[in-house]
Amino acid sequence: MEYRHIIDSDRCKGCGLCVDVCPQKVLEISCEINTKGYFPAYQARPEDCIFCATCCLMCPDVAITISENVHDFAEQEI
Amino acid sequence: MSKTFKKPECLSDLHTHYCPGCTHGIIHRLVAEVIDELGIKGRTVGIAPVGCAVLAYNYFTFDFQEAAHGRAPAMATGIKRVRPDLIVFTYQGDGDLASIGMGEIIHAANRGEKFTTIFVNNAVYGMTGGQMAPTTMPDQRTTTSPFGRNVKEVGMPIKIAELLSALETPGYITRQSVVKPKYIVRAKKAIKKAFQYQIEGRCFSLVEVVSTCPTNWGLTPVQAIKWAEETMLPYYKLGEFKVPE
Amino acid sequence: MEIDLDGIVIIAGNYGSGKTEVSINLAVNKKRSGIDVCIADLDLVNPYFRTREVKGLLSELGIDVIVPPEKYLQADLPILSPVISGMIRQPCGLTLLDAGGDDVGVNVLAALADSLGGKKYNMIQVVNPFRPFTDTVKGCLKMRSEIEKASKMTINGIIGNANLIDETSVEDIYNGYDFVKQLSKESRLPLRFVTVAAALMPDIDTTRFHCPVLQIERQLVPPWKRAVSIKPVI
Amino acid sequence: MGKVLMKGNEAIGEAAIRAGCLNYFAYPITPQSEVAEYLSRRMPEVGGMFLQGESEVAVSYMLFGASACGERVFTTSSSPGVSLMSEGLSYISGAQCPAVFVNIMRGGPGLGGILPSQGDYFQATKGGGHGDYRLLVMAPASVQEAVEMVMTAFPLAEKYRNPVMILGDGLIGQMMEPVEFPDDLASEPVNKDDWATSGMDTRKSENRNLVKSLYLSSEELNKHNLHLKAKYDRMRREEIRYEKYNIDCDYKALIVSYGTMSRVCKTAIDNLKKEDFKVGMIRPQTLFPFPEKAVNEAASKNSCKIVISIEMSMGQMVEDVERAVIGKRPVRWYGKCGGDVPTPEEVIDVIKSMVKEA
Repeated sequence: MEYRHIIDSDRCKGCGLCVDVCPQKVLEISCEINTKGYFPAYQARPEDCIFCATCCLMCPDVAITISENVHDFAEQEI
Repeated sequence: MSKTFKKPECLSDLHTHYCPGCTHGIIHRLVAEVIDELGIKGRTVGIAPVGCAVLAYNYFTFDFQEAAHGRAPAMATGIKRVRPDLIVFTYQGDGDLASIGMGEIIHAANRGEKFTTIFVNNAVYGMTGGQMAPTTMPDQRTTTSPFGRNVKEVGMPIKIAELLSALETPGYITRQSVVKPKYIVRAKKAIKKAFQYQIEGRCFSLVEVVSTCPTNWGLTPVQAIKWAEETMLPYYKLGEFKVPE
Repeated sequence: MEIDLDGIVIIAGNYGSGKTEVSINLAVNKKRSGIDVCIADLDLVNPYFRTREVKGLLSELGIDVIVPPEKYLQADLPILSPVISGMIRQPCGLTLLDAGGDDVGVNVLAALADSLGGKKYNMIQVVNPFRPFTDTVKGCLKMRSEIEKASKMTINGIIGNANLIDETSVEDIYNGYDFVKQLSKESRLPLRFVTVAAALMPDIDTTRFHCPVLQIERQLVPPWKRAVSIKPVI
Repeated sequence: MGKVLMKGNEAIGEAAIRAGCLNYFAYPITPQSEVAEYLSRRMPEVGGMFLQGESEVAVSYMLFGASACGERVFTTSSSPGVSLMSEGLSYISGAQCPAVFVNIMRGGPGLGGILPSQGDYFQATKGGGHGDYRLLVMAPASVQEAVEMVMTAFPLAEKYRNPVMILGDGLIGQMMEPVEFPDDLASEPVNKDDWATSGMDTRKSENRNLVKSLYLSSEELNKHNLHLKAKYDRMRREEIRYEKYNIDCDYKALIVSYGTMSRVCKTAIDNLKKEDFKVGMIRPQTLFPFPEKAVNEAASKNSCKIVISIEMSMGQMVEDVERAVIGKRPVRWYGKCGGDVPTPEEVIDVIKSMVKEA
């Protein structure tokens, strides 16, 4: 099964809780500002992601999703 | 187990007004997930408090009422007494529930009203700007306890879960937290259990959730979850305090 | 027919059955026939229209009226005058205890058990079939058993007090009489008397009744009405 | 069903049931506790619901919650209790929920006393709670009228999505009068699907409903308040009720009085008539909206020298009477409170001396 880890950068408030709890240290806070004026989290090392969803669990803003349907997300990203 | 993760249906698309790292968002999501999973969206009525979660009604996609400060348990009582078929929950903070609404919550719990209360304890008044709450920790600085909570003058923080579990009326009373992923998993289970007790018409249920307020605590979100863990959790012990027989 | 009642008489009944008005008029009636009368206001539950409102008038007639101390007369407090137990221990010709309404109103009697112990008394239930909860025989019997339970005493008679105050018709009085007659039969409690408002008296054929009639000169009236003036006892 | 003899408080409770309201939350307070006592027996007989709340504050929100999910609901209290409910009244009005409140007034301020009074006129008609809200206020003068007003109150509350208050004084609650319950005043609750939080399944709707009184933007809040004002203006056009008494003669004085006080005034007017001293009366049955036009017209009669507001309060309604008369005639006040109800004789003396001075 193939999974996708997506951070909706405009939903993200850059609180960094996901960065703190990621067991693989995949995430970091970006230097680029989002439309709301926050510096969002991003996957600095996506290859290390094990899709454990710990970051999703901790995110207060439901900004992170994990999908197994690649096509759905391709559409959403447009 | 599926590894996918997405926003629950009961949560609206709106971005919340909460500060970065505020754990209200996590608790909202858990409640929404539970209502999704139980399939009760069409008969659920939520009650928003006065406090930071005053706009909670914007973030859910089912019927909602907005209460005055502390009065949510009375409104929930009103609904459940005239429409016992509805699933009703109040979402209240520590100023709302443990201070101005103490009378309402104790009597609702003692009557065994069959609704669910999600009680968010972050040891401070959020909405009004960081004043001392009944649950503020000893020596914790707030805008109305600038030298730290002086327990000799204002007493010790109130432990709501313990207080309510002292009532003889059967109920489900538990304290959970969302400051660590493993706590979040447990908190969701507790919230689900609380709603299930309600659906079965068994008892009043309350889930106290130890959470954070980085902005008013003057900490970063990550420092805040650590402060909650180190300072609050030893005092506010997690666990089930009362389970109906 | 004379009303045959003396000694300790407790007037009980449901809320608004007319206990107080009956008590006042019974007191006056007995006083007129030369019997010493004292009356105690035991109504601790009703805030308005109590015996205490007509204390002055009854005192003028030479009737002893026991009410709570003057300063508490209009208080929202359940005050039981200590004089009451004394008056029970040494009753006069007719000692009337005007109890409060329903089972709640007679609770106080249980508190007087020590004084009443071993004494002979009559506890009588006032019934107005135009009142809710006592508009059926069944309702009256239920009220009776609730009163007996709360007071720990036994009811041994009935007073028929059928009325719609100013709107009472002759027909209402006759129907009310038939009702209490039936109640008396089913409960096996004697019908002690029925009441008729003074103004209606001329239109009533009292030979229709097989019990005494107490004429009611209404005293407990709202402020825009005048009470029926009671002539002094000679 | 024929007439029954009922205490005002019992009749009020029964009237709500007959109107189709089977939900009652309350907290005991003299002189209206008989409503709760009556309904605690009666509600189980009709499959209704009675709950004694922990305080009047809580009770007002029980009403709010129940009403907000679309059910008919009412409560009764007396002055100090209504003060506590005023917070809820403000929220319920702001959230536009229908509910019926009965205030059997006792003397105040503070604990005051338990005897009849009309001291809550301002509280009822001018608001009591915070913000720009109004209650539709009806004042019965007899037990029968209390029954009819309670029964009318439910459809009115639903028509305006606003609380309706029945303002009676202690005597209305405590006295006994024969009553009849008119069948034609019974009414079914209206459909509330467009706003009530009755559960989406109940409405078979995909859209959720939200009941709230919070408006964060000033523009929205102003708009909301203008909407409320438009409702209150509509009440002023459509709901004014009053009784004229002895108004077809050339009266020297016009009395304005309501509730128990108006019955004393009627006796006074009748007695004065025997002396050929003519006095007219307007008895407001709605206190908000106040019958301004009727009072103004009655005051304008050539023969009328003076308008007297007679109240069991220290001069509250007189302010509305003055507003209505707009300086056309001198307006005076007479009143007593705390249970000391003026007698017909006192009222006669007052009228005579005020007419003489005018």
